[in-house]
Amino acid sequence: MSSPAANHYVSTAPFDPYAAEQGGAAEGSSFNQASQLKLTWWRFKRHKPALYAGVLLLLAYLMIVIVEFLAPYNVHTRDVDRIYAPPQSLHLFHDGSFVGPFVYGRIMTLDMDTLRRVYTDDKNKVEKLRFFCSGDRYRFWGLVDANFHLVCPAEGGSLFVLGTDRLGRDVLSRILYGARISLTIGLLGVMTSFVLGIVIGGLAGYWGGWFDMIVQRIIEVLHSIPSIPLWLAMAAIMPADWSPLVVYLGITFILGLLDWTGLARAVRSKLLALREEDYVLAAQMMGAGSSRIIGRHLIPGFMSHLIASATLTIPGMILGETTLSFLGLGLRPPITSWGVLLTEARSVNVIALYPWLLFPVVPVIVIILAFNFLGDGLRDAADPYK
Amino acid sequence: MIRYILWRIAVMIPTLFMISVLVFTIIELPPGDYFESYIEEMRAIGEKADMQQIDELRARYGFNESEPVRYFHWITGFVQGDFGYSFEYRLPVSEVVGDRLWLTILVSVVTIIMTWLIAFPIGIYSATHQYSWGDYGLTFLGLIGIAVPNFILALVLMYFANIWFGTSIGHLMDQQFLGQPMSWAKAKSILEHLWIPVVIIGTAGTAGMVRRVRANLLDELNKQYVMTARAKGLHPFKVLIKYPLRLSLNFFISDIGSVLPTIISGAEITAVVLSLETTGPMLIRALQNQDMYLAGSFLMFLAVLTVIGVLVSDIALAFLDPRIRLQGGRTK
Amino acid sequence: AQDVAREPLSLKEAVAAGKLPPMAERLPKVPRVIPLNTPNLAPGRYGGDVRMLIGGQRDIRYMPIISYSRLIGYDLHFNFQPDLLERFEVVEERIFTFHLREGHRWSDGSPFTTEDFRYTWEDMFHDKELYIGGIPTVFRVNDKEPVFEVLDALTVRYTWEDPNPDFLAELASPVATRLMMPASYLKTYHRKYQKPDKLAKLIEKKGVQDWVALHQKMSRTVRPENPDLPTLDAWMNTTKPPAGQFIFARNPYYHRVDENGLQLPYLDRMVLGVGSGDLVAAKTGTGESDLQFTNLDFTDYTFLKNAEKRFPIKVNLWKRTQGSRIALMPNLNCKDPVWNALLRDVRVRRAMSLGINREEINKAVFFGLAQPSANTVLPESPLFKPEYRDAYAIYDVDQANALLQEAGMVREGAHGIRTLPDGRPATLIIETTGDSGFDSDVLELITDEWYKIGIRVFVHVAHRELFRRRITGGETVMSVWMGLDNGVPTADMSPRELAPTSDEQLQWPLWGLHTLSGGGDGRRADLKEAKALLDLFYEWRRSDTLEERTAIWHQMLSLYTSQVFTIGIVNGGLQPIVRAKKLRNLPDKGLYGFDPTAYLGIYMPDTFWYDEDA
Amino acid sequence: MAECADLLYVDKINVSFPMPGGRIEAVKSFSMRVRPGKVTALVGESGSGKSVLGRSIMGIESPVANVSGQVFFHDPEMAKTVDLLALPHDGRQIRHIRGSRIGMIFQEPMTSFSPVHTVGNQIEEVLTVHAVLSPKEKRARVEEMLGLVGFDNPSRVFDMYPFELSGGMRQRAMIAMALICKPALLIADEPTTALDVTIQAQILKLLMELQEKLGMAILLITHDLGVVASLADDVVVIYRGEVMESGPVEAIFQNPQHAYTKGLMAAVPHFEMDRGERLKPLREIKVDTAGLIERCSTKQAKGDVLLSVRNVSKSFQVKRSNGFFSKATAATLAVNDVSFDIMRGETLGLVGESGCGKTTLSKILMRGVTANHGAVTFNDGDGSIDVLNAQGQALQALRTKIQMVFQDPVSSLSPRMTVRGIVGEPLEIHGRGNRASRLDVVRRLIHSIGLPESAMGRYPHSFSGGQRQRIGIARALALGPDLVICDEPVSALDVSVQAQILNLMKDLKSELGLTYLFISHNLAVINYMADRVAVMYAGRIVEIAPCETIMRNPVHPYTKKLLAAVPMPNLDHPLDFDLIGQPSKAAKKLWARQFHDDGTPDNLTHVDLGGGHLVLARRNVDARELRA
Ligand SMILES: Nc1ncnc2c1ncn2[C@@H]1O[C@H](COP(=O)(O)OP(=O)(O)OP(=O)(O)O)[C@@H](O)[C@H]1O
Ligand SMILES: Nc1ncnc2c1ncn2[C@@H]1O[C@H](COP(=O)(O)OP(=O)(O)OP(=O)(O)O)[C@@H](O)[C@H]1O
Ligand SMILES: [Mg+2]
Ligand SMILES: [Mg+2]
Repeated sequence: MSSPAANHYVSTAPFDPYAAEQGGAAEGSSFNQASQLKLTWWRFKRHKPALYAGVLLLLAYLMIVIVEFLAPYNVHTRDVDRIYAPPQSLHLFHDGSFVGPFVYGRIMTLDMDTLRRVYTDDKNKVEKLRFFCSGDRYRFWGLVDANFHLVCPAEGGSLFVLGTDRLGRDVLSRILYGARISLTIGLLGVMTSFVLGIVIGGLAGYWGGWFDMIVQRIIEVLHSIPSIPLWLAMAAIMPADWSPLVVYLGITFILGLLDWTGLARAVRSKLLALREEDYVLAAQMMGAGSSRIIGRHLIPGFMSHLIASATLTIPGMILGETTLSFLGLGLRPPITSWGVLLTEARSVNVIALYPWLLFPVVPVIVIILAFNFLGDGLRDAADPYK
Repeated sequence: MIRYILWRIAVMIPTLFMISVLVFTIIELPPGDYFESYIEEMRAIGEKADMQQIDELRARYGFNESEPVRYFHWITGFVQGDFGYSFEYRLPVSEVVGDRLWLTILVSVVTIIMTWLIAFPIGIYSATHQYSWGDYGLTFLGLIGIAVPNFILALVLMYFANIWFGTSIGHLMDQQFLGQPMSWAKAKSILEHLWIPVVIIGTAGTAGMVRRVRANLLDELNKQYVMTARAKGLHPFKVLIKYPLRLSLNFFISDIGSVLPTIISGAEITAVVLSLETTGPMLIRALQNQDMYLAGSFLMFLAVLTVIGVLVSDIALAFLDPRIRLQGGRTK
Repeated sequence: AQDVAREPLSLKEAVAAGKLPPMAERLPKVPRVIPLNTPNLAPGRYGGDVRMLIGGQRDIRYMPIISYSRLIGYDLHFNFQPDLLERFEVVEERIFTFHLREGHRWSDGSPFTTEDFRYTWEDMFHDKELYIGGIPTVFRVNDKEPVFEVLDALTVRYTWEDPNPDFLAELASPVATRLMMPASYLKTYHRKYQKPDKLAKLIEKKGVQDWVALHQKMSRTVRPENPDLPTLDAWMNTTKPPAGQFIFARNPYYHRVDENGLQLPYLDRMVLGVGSGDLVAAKTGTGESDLQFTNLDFTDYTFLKNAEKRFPIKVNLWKRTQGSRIALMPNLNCKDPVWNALLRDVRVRRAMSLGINREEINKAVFFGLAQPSANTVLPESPLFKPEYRDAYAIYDVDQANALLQEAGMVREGAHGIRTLPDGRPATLIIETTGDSGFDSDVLELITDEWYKIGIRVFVHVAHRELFRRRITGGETVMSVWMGLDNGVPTADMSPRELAPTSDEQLQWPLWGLHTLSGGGDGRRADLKEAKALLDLFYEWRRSDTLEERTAIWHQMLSLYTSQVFTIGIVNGGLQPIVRAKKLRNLPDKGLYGFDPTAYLGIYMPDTFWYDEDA
Repeated sequence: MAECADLLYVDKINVSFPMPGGRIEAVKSFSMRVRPGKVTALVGESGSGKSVLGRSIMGIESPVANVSGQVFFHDPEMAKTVDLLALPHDGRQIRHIRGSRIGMIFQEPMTSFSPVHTVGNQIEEVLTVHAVLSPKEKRARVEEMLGLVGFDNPSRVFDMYPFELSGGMRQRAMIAMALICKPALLIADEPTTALDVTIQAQILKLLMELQEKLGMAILLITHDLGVVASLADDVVVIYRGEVMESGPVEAIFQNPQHAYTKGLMAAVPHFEMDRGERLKPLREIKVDTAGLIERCSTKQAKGDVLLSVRNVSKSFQVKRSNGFFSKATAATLAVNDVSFDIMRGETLGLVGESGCGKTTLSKILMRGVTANHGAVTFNDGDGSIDVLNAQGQALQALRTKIQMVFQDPVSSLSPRMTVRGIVGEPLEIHGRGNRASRLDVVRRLIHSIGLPESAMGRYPHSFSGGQRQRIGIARALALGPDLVICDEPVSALDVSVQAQILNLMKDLKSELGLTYLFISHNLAVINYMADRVAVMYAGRIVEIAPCETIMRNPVHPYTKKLLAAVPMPNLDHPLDFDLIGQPSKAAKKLWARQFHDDGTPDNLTHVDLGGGHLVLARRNVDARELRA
């Protein structure tokens, strides 16, 4: 077939007009039966970083169920003889021989000149870690008393892998306990704001006209009220006998109720453009209702932005109380969260003298990265062009 | 379009009225008034307050009148350009703001411009090079910026800027230039200090913008018109800028309305931590002390900016995408 | 020429140019001579600025406090001493005669005479518009005003019917009531002396509503916001607010000299940088402050001490004068009837006090450097006795438990939460303003300790205004505040803090209000011991010998501590004071507090100077 | 290897797309050549890889595709042969070739433009990239080109946005864009599908001229064998990504060898067909029409009026790109006082010039566009519904009874829904059946339009133009409506699949009594499908009559011209471009006086010629005068 066009060429390959279209899954395979959700899930699974991120998050959420067991200490355990102890490093070998994971014992001296506690390792004292051991007492989920831990310090020894804070509490344990609140509460506000933002913004963008006019004015009004005076006002009117947790929950929720405006405007603007697409017209002509058109046709076209926004709001959700605590409204001890831990680290003293107290930013970063990769994976899985 | 704009401006009046009522209510909401906070301030360092004198002050400033009356006084004054009186500073509100306004605008505008200048190229890069090392790396950096609370970042930066460059801690200039008229040395000192707040306020915003640009751009990159543009022989970069980028800007345009007020209000918390001579800390203090006319007038000013910003952003939207009909309902 | 050479550098030019009279003419005939030849002090040299950091514009109010120029002030041993006055006489604690220094001038050069007293008394206090409610309450004794007389250009006299033993202490207090204002300056703003059209113009110019506001604005002394207002302090403000930096320049007419005849202050200027309070420690640690005592906390000490190596600063620890650095205030006026009854029961208060492990708190929060103590006077006070300090301030859980059991807060077994007489579990909400960083730490420790005596504690943080309001309203059962303001009293100082005399006393705000308002408001104290304290206080006011007063003080202290009306935790807490290394005459050890030391006031910052050789 | 005589030599190119559970081999070891100055037609079944091939040659296939092989392009201007696929991706060299040396007309003109830039701006850009001209010159060039492709008012179109143009107008704009730089090779992917035959002729004439004048070669991808016959020099027949037969046009048309080619030839509808005759698709798909769609039995006798349209008008205000302060421009009267009836069970064909308002009219009937005035009544025997004002329940009922196949298959399918979702959506909305039964219906619909089952899990963008069009048809049929409005339903289908679809529609009509409003440019298709035909011109219906009458005895000059412009898939009847290729404005001038309104629309009325034959003419003219 040296010159196929010049002269008359006829293919001699067998010809079957009824052959199914090439490629894709075979007839009747599960791919054909699968709903869009399932397809998305399959595609998601191929996205490895997202999958790992998802697994990590899953583990993190599982972990917060059993923090009491995982943490070497109880959150409230403090030791005035071990205040501001720097992290202890784990060792495996002592004097050249294998001992298993252990830490060296610590000696604290008071430096009366600088009023600093000085810790030195006592190389003779090998404090071997214990695993699946009984240690600090705790009340599991506030219900059952127990003292079973994954890892405990040696009897009479200490195990401060990430050091201790100003009351001699184990930073690692506090971080673990803090995850419980950090990974849950703020979610409420974020979810409220997202649901409202998408629904209201969606309707305003799709319906347009009068509804949009009114919604936009409401947004203007809400937007004009900066959050800070609102927090202050709210803190002032919250009943005093509410526990800080409930107050925080309330504030988060109300903030969620007010925070949807930005998202709503983004959704609305996008839908104002998308609603002019033919497929929307097609759906209208099929008799689809507003909710269906918004939910099935329009919002998916804006999903990437929504996912990105959601993953970006998550740090806000985890660290929300740090801002609040600037105004004296955040969570407070004895409640522990990452935000509380970081707020406590809010001084030059910490940066200059006790930098390990800044460690809680690490889990925050990890969680945020994980959410972000998860979001990326979801985005791609929902992207038809991938 | 002109009719639409006029109509929108007309609607602003009732909107602003509602906002003013709300603002007034919110600053009235916390119990007590400025004088009570004033007494507490005095007590905090041990001073005794002369209750009698304070009662007099209270009467002078109409705090024994009912709230609607006070609202009325305030809002009528506001409309006439009299923004009220700051108890804390014992000055008319307009005089209190003074220099701070310009510094705030400086910090905000520089931050916003930096944010855009950095975020857009990076956003475009990570959208077009999705899952490249660059994408991962920049995402990672940006997310760190988001994950570390601003105040910690502020402290760390300040501390190390001091140790490494000897930049004095906090403020927008060295202490000796505070309150001085502008000079070269002062300008230089401002520039030396400016980068810290810009970096701190900018990081979170930049990273957020990068992610959003990336997400929106990814959605547009596969559209047919991109292929058409490529078929014309356009440089890929030009293709990107002219077509998908413009279409992906929708989210950005819809949000520029809120940029306007932030230029004035600034990032309050960071400004407090860094002790910047901007309006943000002043606003917070005014709110905390219930210096209500200062706070109220400030908030109203922001509200006016917000409302204008929303209008601007709507008009910009209509320009960005001619399909958008701002007025009509869902069908043509 | 000789004279000009002795002038401070910053004034030399003006003096040489004749714009300013030479020092000899600026000083009063009889200036106050400050002896500086003690082991720790030294006469100094002129010159230099001191940079200080303040946490907000309002904190320029520290300047008049630390300048501490009073008609009469305390010396280092808390004895009264004429300062602005040349001398004074007191008869029967009733008749106070004040002699001014001849040739004494305000900072604008106008003479300081009895006219200034008259103006203040007649044209200010007795002006129905300026002082709607009449003269300030401190002048009233048993609701009667004194008779004010101008004896001559340099002598005034205040005469009460009944003794007013507080009067001198009031004049010596950190924020004293001003008996004299610069009349010649203020008359410009007074309706009586100013033409109405001129006044109207001034009102317009200053953006105020009427002349009253104008006068008030121009005459503010607590916060020296008006740079034009003449002062008698060592430094006068030269910056008009709002500003990021306030410069206080030397008052060329200041009335104190050192023994070499050099007019004080030595330092030319005090430069106050305004910033966020949170940054003060950090900035001080980078050598940006030459004299810092505000906005520093004990916890900053290590950081500051480390900074000594890199910056020419020196960090000292002073002892705070509060009766207790932090104290729990059971609200005897709380509304909850059950808690009210319990708190009125001294056994409960004692048990609570016994249930606190003060050693641990001291160790954890104060590095073991404070003193576990009840809320009472410090050893620095002549009234100190160890038994006051230790009254129920030891850690004794068993005794505490026993006392609570007796008082009707029972529990089954040795653990768990007690039940209140009405069957509720004994949960106690402690309110705090959360202002100081360690409040929550201490409360956390107390929470744990009290759990051992069967009381569950919740901490609630309230805004300051709200905090007071709730306490006065009886909604708060217990709160956290500082202990006695003045922990180093002498018998001459009023024991009012120990008796219900003010609504600021968080343990009995209503009783205090009752006394304060002369019975018009609040409730009469109906607890025997509180009444006894009040009676003792009245007795003190009537007494006129030192012995009598000392005896009354001791009775009150003993009653107050044994009744544990407030639960002190530790006192004598330390306060870091940072100074530039070369700044002399600021002692390394000192007492730090508002009352009676006026922060640095009694250490006389006008005698501080830069020793360039150091 | 490549002979220098070839302008383009495609050597064993392979293109495949990864898919969940496998991959799609769109083009398999495909070779062909394009001679300089000649027209090579690429014909083949829908989904056989033609467009993919075109895009791959340009190097703009989406990045997920795996492309291998070689494409040699011998640019006569540079006298150098380059392998297009080996050039750096989006590099300078290939960019220079794109747009300037090789122009491309995309198959989907509707979506190929950016919605937010004006048409002029987007066309002009090609010049900006490849030529050094002043803005004025550029505008002049663009306007000239727009005029050449048949726009009456090029400068107005220049400033219009793509969404303001009709399908055909956009396609012409696309053509203008591809031709503006006078390329050496034009890849024209279905360049005339959205054009009525008169404009099509005009465009083909333009292409011929350019080809002659500039020696431009054309790779013409088309389904219309008539166009192939009129234009092509060589023909390549492609089937499932492979060459079946290739050779000179004469050889292929007169002596088709391959079974596939023969089948294609046989499937073409033509005018000589009997009304009852069925088209012969390549593969007959047996469809159980009765079970295919759920439908209540016909309640109304055939012949009653199902939909009556009275005096409907619609005008559009054009958005201006140059600032919002400029004066509003004159409105376009897209539909102008249109009245007609559709009887139950009949197929009304609607033909007309590109941009004459057909789509707008059909959207009005669907309530997709609000008419300025007029009335539309729908009556299926359950009582009449006022279509333009129906609300709530009535509207919802209407939505099940009237369905539409959109002219633009790309934009009318939600890009983020799988085919299964798209086709099943109407069922879901109206709560028909349960999940399983819906899935079953969808599967059968997919099967009946000739797509494999694996299509169900794919997204619309991954289909070929014809496949998408069929998905749209399946969706419209899913509910079993009374009336289906088909806007160019088969324009993107090759003759064989077209035959299959037309047969399906016909079967549904005869067995279930569906009624169609059938908009098409392909008169042969209209002839095959329609019972009556309405001819539209500039917003008005100019002639309406039973199908035979129109085909045999057209009265209106536009109708006549239309019929004359139909290209025949027969080498013996080439189009006379000189006769029919003139612009419609010019042609209109030649109309007889009685068809002109002389500026006053009221002058014209529908004159009844008997037998349901109405024609738009002067009020007082005699029927005989018209026939003359
Ligand atoms: N992006 C894609 N992803 C997956 N499959 C694709 C993609 N683009 C095209 N295909 C598949 O490749 C095959 C060839 O498509 P192509 O568009 O070239 O067909 P065509 O010959 O142009 O058909 P038509 O005449 O209907 O336009 C089709 O089966 C189609 O489903
Ligand atoms: N949204 C719109 N804005 C302005 N003008 C429009 C709009 N939609 C259509 N038009 C104009 O209305 C006229 C009729 O368009 P319509 O789409 O109905 O034509 P058509 O008959 O379907 O043509 P084609 O066969 O090319 O698809 C055209 O001149 C077009 O420019
Ligand atoms: Mg195609
Ligand atoms: Mg059309």
